[in-house]
Order: sequence, then structure tokens, then C-alpha cells
Amino acid sequence: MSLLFALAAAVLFGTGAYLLLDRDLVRVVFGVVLVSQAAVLTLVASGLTRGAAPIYPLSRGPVSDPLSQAMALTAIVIGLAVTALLLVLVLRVVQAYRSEELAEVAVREAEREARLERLHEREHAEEEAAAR
Amino acid sequence: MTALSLSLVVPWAAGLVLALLDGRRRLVGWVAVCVLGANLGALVVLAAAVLPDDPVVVTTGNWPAGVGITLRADALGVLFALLSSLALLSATVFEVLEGVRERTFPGLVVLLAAGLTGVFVTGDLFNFYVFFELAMTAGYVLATYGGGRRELGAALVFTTVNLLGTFIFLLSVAGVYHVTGTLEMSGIAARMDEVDANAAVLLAAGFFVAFSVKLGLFPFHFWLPTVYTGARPAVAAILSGGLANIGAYGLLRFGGELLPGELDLAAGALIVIGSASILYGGVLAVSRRTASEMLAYSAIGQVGYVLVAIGVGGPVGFAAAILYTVVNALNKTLLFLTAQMRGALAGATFALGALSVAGVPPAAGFVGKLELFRATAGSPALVALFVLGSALSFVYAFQTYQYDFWRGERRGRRSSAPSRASSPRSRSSSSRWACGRSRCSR
Amino acid sequence: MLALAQDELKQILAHSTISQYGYVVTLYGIGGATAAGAATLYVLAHAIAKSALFMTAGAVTVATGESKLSRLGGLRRRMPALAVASGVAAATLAALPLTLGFSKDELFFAAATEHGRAVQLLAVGAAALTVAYIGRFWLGLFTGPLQTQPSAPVPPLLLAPIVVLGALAVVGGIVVEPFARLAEDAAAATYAGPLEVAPAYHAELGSENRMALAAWALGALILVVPRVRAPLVGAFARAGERAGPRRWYALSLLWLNRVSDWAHDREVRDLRNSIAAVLVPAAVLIAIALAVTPTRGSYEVGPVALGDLPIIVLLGLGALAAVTAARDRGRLQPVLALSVLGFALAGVYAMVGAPDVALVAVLVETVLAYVFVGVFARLPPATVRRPRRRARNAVIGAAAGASAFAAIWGALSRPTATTGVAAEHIERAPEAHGGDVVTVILADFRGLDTMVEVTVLAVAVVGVASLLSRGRAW
Amino acid sequence: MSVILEVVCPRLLGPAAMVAAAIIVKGYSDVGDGFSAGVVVALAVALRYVTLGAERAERSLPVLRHAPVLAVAGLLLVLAIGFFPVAFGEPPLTHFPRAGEPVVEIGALELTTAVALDVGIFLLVAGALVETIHQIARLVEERRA
Repeated sequence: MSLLFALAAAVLFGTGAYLLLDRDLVRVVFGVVLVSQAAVLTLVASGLTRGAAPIYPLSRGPVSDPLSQAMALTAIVIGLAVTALLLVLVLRVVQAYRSEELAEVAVREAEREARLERLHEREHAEEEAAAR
Repeated sequence: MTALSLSLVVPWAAGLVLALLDGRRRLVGWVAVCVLGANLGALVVLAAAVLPDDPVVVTTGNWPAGVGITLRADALGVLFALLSSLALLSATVFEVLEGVRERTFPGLVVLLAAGLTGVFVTGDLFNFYVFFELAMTAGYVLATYGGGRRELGAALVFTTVNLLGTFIFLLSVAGVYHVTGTLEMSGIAARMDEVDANAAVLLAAGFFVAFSVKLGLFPFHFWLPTVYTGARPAVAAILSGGLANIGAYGLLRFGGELLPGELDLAAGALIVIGSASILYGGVLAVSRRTASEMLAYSAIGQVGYVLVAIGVGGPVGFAAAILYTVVNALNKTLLFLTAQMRGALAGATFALGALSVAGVPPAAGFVGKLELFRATAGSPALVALFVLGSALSFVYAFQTYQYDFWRGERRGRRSSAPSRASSPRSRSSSSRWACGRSRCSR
Repeated sequence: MLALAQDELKQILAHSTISQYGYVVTLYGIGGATAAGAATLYVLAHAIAKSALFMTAGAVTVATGESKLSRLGGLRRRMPALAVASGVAAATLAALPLTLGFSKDELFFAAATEHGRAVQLLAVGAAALTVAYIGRFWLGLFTGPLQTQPSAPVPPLLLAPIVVLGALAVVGGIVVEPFARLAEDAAAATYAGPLEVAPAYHAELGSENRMALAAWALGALILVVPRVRAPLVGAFARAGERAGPRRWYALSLLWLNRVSDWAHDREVRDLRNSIAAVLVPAAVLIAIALAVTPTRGSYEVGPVALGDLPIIVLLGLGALAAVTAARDRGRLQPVLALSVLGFALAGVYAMVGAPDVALVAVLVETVLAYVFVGVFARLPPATVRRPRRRARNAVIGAAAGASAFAAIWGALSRPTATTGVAAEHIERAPEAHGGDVVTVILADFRGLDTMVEVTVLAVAVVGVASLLSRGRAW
Repeated sequence: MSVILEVVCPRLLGPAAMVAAAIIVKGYSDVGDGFSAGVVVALAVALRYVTLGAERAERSLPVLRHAPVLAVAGLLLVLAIGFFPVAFGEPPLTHFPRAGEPVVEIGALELTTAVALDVGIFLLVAGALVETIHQIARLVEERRA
């Protein structure tokens, strides 16, 4: 069983990583969702004692690990919080750059930086000239 | 115990209330400063109790350790908490003086302080994770502060990369829980010996990646320059002087306490990665012309020293790592804040910070460098590396200083040349704050 | 040594710094306990003195607007405090007695003596040159006829640190104690057992006074007698013109800047590559870890029963949904696929005895779908262009998945720790007046986690409000 | 279809509130807790937003406007419950009555401070999610406008 859970979590993580590398920012958010699901699945799997739900009165036989479930719950909530935040952030970035393509965002940043660099070079040259 | 609880609950509750108020009002800003001051005060009281005696240990709800969450304030944690609190306080004072631009800023900084304090005083692995998330989430929102294109772009990179880092951390937490059956740090440390090498090393690798991303070590650093140059100076100071401490603290706590065997195993790799960071950060910082960009690359180089010190290990190595982290965080806070200002006072402060980065006494950075030299005295290669790194930091710090401040002075002189009597400095110092406010000629 | 020929103030000092760091490297090259101690002290003394002198240069430039030594002079009367303070600093660098610098040269000579005559001679020569260029710097600034009228007094802010540094050099003490104490304590926390972090330096006088005297005499000679200095400097400068260190220094700086620029231009700055730069090294680290540790017998398939079939099917469905979400380039379809994934996982949780997790997973999935659909209303429709570098992404994704698989499977293959705290949680739940152990953990045993968790939710909502309506909540 | 939605959805809030209350009451002895209760209420509110539109939903249920304050009040309650024992020299999150002490019971509900904690969490989650729903709904309506 541990192999299967590990395999499923790894597939989620791998596809999540693949999506994180996409140029489309919305797909990056999908990637974060998948990676967080992988983490939650791993948390549940980490307490995999395969028993009844840990609710009193306890049935005979094995009981599932309640602690890993509590951790999984917390992780799900945090995952929801950060995903919603990231999605809204992506929306604002798309609106600000008028493009949801990462590549274009990067290109604009590079252009801006190059402009800044040239400006500084020029200022520096002027300073040198003035000093002489 | 009271001081420990207060240091958590005061910023926590106050931050929530502040988040409802309009932070652009001056009063709200100063209340936030007072809360941060109170947090700092509580931490000082806590430190006074912790440093001479034993750590303060509390388990929530009167349950036995392990069942409840253990809060444990020891010297290492309190030191980092104090340091981060100080960084947040100074950044907030700076921003309140400049004029807060967004409603949520004060509340978020105060909540960030609560999260950071929690991270440093908890003795429970999963509790560490949730406090860590609290601090990071506040950090993600703060990175958008200003709301311009640059800030948003930087915040996006910061958020995505660090989210990946925290999920990797969470995966390792799940693994550690599975192999040890506990979440309490001292319990984990005791049980980790029995875990076989393969699983332990894989989990350790996960933690290492997560904290390296936070710190911005060489192969994981690519997000860092974008973010530190894109964010507003106060936010950059908060991120580098406060939030980044989690990375160094995590490496020390997890490497030194929970997984010492794995740390020894990986010492060589740590030294290699640390050296790469030192050289890479130093070399790239040299040709940067804007102060914030130089600082961003310098940050990469500086954490390299910490990693090398941890890799060298032993009491001296750890002490050097801690000391260097402290000094580095203070330097970065100071420099990010002063880099955007002009005038004699700002210039002198920047110079002081730059001296500190270069490791020149009596600036604190020197003490850190000295400890590093002591820690590595046995290895000529490392000493040569440190000397080279110091030389690089000397070069870039002063190049930037010259570009930014002396040029500013000269410019001031030219413009007031006709009336030589009116000193250029008095002019520039009078316009110091005004100039800092308008983001100075950028 | 080139410092002798320089005119620009800061250049003198910069060259001198190079030579001083040369000393340190030499000392480490000599090796041995004496040398190591000397190197430490050297770094210390040099740094104090040099920063004071740099600031002196800065202060003088600020006050006079001049930065060339030949156009400065006679400032002694105008700036007495500065003159004295920087004089002390210069004396430290020149290793005159009664300063911290004296002991540093003392140790330097001691270390050199251990290594024979040649090193000794070299050491004396180097020290003499130091005396000479520092003397030239200070004398040129503060003595002789007044060259340029200072247009303003030295600002006290600039003067103060210099005076402090000068005083420091004379006292020879350092202020590291509080820091060292703090570091000691903190390090003791992570490390069992006390340790000592006191910066120790040895200041005992050896029998090397003769060397020191020789150095001063030589230095003073170079300094005072222009006839000695002129040919020396001239020769050096001529050599420098052709292939000397002066050009080499400038070239190396230029070269350094070029390398730096080059590396910066090639550096990846966008999000995708930043993420790849996390995933790829992480995968490499995991691979290395796998390679260096024994793996025999540490991976187990784990027991599978026939009754587990529904779980297996649901896990498979989840994986399929994940792949679908990754392959479909639309907007809503991937969200749908993610929902399917969420419900499939919720089914898995319900079946492994985690009904609480299943309930929350379903609820959260629904909220998330609402948020996604709401935000999509404002996003432009997806472009169906075929992405470039799809293969690269797939390879990196596969590597990340494989390393995650190795790490997760490796951890899960360990038998669950039988003495885990979870057993105690179950046992103690009635003491907390609760029946559902998971809820008791969330509200009582680990209530602090829950408090932080909901605060994270609150902070995220503050962030959403901050981004969407500039922080106005309503 | 849309008629059914318009008629049914607004009336779902009451039952949803009932379910939420039941989840909190039963939470300590059965599946669910303050968090799930909060999400259930928030989802009912979301349905209202979807069917009525933000404007009408908020006019018909003015309490929604106070969602952020409610959320913060809930979290302050949580903090108060968590940390008030410190004032009596007990560690944080000590719940009363303690183990072995008698508990006041109202039906299935056992009155302990842990239940109050759960109520605080419920308030926070419901408030925070309603606030999110409001922001998203406003976003969508701006586009329609």
C-alpha cells in the first residue's frame, strides 16, 4: 500500500511541478494546488494504520492515526488560503502587465532593467566628464 | 512563561485588530510600532530569563510533552526572535516616517512578527510549520506592498517559489512523523538515530532544500534578486532582515539538533554550496550599480558564509554561523533602509553598514568575519576563500557607496556652486527625508 | 607598494588594502600557530586603522572638495582633531609602538623569523614600505603649506567615528565581548556542552624588535629622503606603466566587472527558471543522497488486500485527473479535473478511516472551485498556442516526481513507529471530554496549530482584500 | 432551472445554519468541527451571492457587511480562550473543566472551553470566507457593469 500511496503522491507532485513550469500563470496556480494535494496525501499516508475512524466508542481492532489526520486538515486549510491568495495575485499581475504569459512579464522586466542600466551608465559617464 | 505567551499573543491579537483599521493613518502606524516594541520588550524579558538559566519550556494544555505542543524558548530561538523583531521594528518605523501607503501594511507586519516569534520559540515540528506559514503568508502579501507592476511581479515570484519550498518542507514533516511517530523536536532528535540512513538522508535533503530556498543559497537563489530589488525598501528589509532568518535558524535547528548525523554526512556538500554562494554573490554584486541590486546579490554571498560555517561544524563553526547570521541580518536591514535615502546621515549609516558587510571593525560584521576565520583556521583553502570573498565585498560595497552617495554629494555641490557659503551638505541633509520619500531619482 | 606612487587619496588606501590583505595571506601561507594568531590580529588592527583612514579621506574630500594628495596639505591647523585621530590610525598601520599595530607587526616578524632569513628580509621590506606610504599619506594631508582652503568644517558625524577608531587603536581593546557571549550561549543551546568564543590574540613582545626598528628606519628613510624615494618610485612607476601591478589592478577590476556583467546577463530571472532552479538541484540532491546511502531492504511495497481495491481505483482516478489537468490547456476543464481529483482523494480519506479529512476536503474543494470560477470571469481566455519547451518542462516535472517518489516511498517504507504519540492521543481523548479524537486534537491537544492555521486563513483573506480593493474590506 | 435556483437557494441559509450548529454541537463526539461548520455557512452564503447577486444578497442580509469584524472577533475569542489560562499560571490552551472534573451537559453538548474555541474558529472561518466571497462577487460584477 505504501508503494501505491507514494506513487500517487509522486504523480501529483510531478504533474504539479510540470504545471509550475508553464508560461501560463493560471496553470502555475493549478500546479500549486496539485503540489499541495500531494503534501496532504502524504500526510494522510504517513499515519496509514488502516483502521476505523478514531471516534469513540472505539471499535475493536486497529484505529486510524488521528494525529496525521489533524495535520492533514490543517494542511488542507492552509493550502486553500495560499491558493486563493496566489490566484488573486496572478489576476492582479495579469491586469498590471496585460498578459498572462510569464514570458512576456519576464521580457518587460528585462527591458525595464536594461533601461535602468543604461540610465546609470550614462549618468556615470556624465559624472566622469564633469569631474574632468 | 508569561513573557513567552505575551510575546506571542500581543502581536497576534493586535495585528488582527490593526488589519481592520486604515493603516495609512499615522496613529495606526505608531500603534503598530508600539506593538512591535512591546513584542521586543517581552522577548527581552524572555531572553533575560533564558540566557542565564535553562530554556523556558511550556507544554500547552498541561498535557505531557508530545501530546500537547511544546513551546521551548532557548538561547538560539530567543536570539533569532529578538533579531527579527528588531528588524521588523526598524523597518516599520522607517515606513511610518515615510508615510504608509496601504491600509493593511501595519497589521500585516505585526502578524508577521507574531508568526516569526512563534517559529523561533516552538519546540514542535508541525507547529513550526504552521507558524512558518503564518509568517510566509504575511510576507507574500507584504511583498505586493506598493501595488505597482514591479512589486506585483516580484511578489508573484516570491510567493510561487516559496510556496514550493514550504510544500517540500511539509512533505519532509510528514516523512519525519512517519518514521519517528512524534512531532516534538527533542523526541525526534532522540528517535532519529534508529531510523536507517537512507530515509533520514532523503528527509534531511527535503529540509535542506526548503531552508535553502528561504535563504537564497546559490542554486536556489534565482528568485531573490528579482524580489529584493522589486519590493519596496521597507519590505526588502523585512524580508531579508526578518523572514530570511527562518532559513538560517532552520538549518541550525534541524541540522544541528534534529539531524546531526545527516549534517555530518553532508558537510562536504554544504561547504561546496556555501563557497559557490560566496563567489557567485560576490562576483555578481560587483557590477551592480543600484544599491538594492547590489544588496540582493550580496545577500546571496553572505548566506554562503553561514552555510560554510555550518558545514565546518563543531561548536566554533556553529557559533560563527549564528554570529554571522545575526550580524548579516542587522546589516541587511540597515542597508536596505538607508539605500534609498540621501544625505550625510544616510550616507554615513550606509557606509557603516557597508563596512560591516566587508567585515571592517568596529562594525559588527568584523566580529562575524573574525569568528569565521577562527572556525576555519585549519583549512587554508577556506581561509583563502574568505579573504577573496571579503575583498569582493569590499569592492562592491564601496563601488556602490561611491556611485550612490559621493555622486549625490558632488551633484549637490554643483547645483549649489554659485553660493559656496551654503554648504551642500546642510542642503542635502535638510532634504533628506523629502528625498527619501520620493524614491530618489529612480 | 604601489600606494607610494598614487596621488588620489582613496587609491592610496585601496592599494594599501591589497598589500595588507597580502600580509594576511602570507601569514596563512607561513602557517603554524604563531602565524594564525598573527593573521587574526592583523585583520583586526588593519581593519580598524584602514577604516579610520578611509573615513579621513572622505572627510577631507567632503571638506575641501579635493581628492588629490598633491593638492592637499597643511590641514593640521584647520582640522586638529582629525589630524590627531587619523595620525593614530596611520601609526597603527605603520606599526609604531603604543598602538595595536605594534603587536601585529611584532607577531608578523615573529612568524617570519621562524621561517628563515629570506622571509625575514621580505617582511622587513614590506613593513618599511608600509611605514613609507602611510607616512606620506598623513604628512601630505596635514603638514606643510596649506594647499586648498577647506570650504566647510569636517562634519562631526564623519569625525566621530574616526576619533573612536583612533581611540580604539590606542586602547588596543575590542568590543566583541557581548557578541561573543551571546554566540557562546546560543551555540551551547544547539551543541551539548559549553564552548569558548572569546577572540584571543597574543600581544607578548618577542625578540623581533631589531626587525621592527630596521623597518621603521628604512621606512623613514624612504619617506624623508626624496632622493631615495624618487628612483624607487620612478622605477616602480615605469614598470607599472608597462606591465606593473597598477595596470594589472585596474585591469583586474575591469575584468571582474565584465565577468560580473556577463554572469548577470546570463542569469535567469523569470519565474519558470526560478522554479526549475529549485526543482532540479533538489532532484540532484535526492539522487546524490540515494547514491551514497545503502538502499538494500529499505523499500517495501507494503501489504495490499483485496478490500483495498476501491482505494486503488480512487488513487488511480486521482492520478488520472492530475494528468488531465496538466494536459488540458483550457481554463475550466482543468478546474473540473482538479475537483475530480479532490473528490477522489476525499473518497480515499474516507476509506482509510479519516472522515474528518474527507469532509473538509470536499468543502474546501467547493470553495476553491468558487474562487477559481469567480477569478476566471476577469481573466482573458486561455491561449491555445502550443507551448515552447514543453519537453524540457516534462523532463523536469518527471525528475521532480521521481525524486518525490523516492523520498516519500523511502519514508513510508519504514514501519510506523509503534510507540507514536498518536496512541496516547487516542488514550487521553476522554480526559479532554471528547469523542472524536481528531477534533480533540484540533481543539485541545494541538489547539495552537489550529489557532495559527485559521490566522493564516485570515491573513490570506486580508491579502485578497488588499489586492482586489486596496485593503477595503467591504 | 433558474427559477428553482432563485427560489430555493436563498432559503438554504437557514438549514445550512442549522447544519452548522449541529456540526459544532456534535463536533466533539462526531465528525466535523468549527472549521467545517464555518465552511458550510459560507457555502450557503455563496449560493445566495450567485443567485441574487452581491447587491441584493447584501441588502437582504445586512449582517454580511460585518463579516470581517465577525472574523476578527472570532479570532480574538480564540486567542482569549487559548491564552487566558496564562493569567492563572497555567500553560496556554489549558481547557476547563479539566480532565476528570464534572462537565455541564446540555443534551449532547458538553460545555467546555474547547467548545468556545470551536465557536471562535467557526466565526472566523465563516467571516473570512464570506469576505472572500464578497470580494470575488464584486470582481465579477465589475466586469458585468
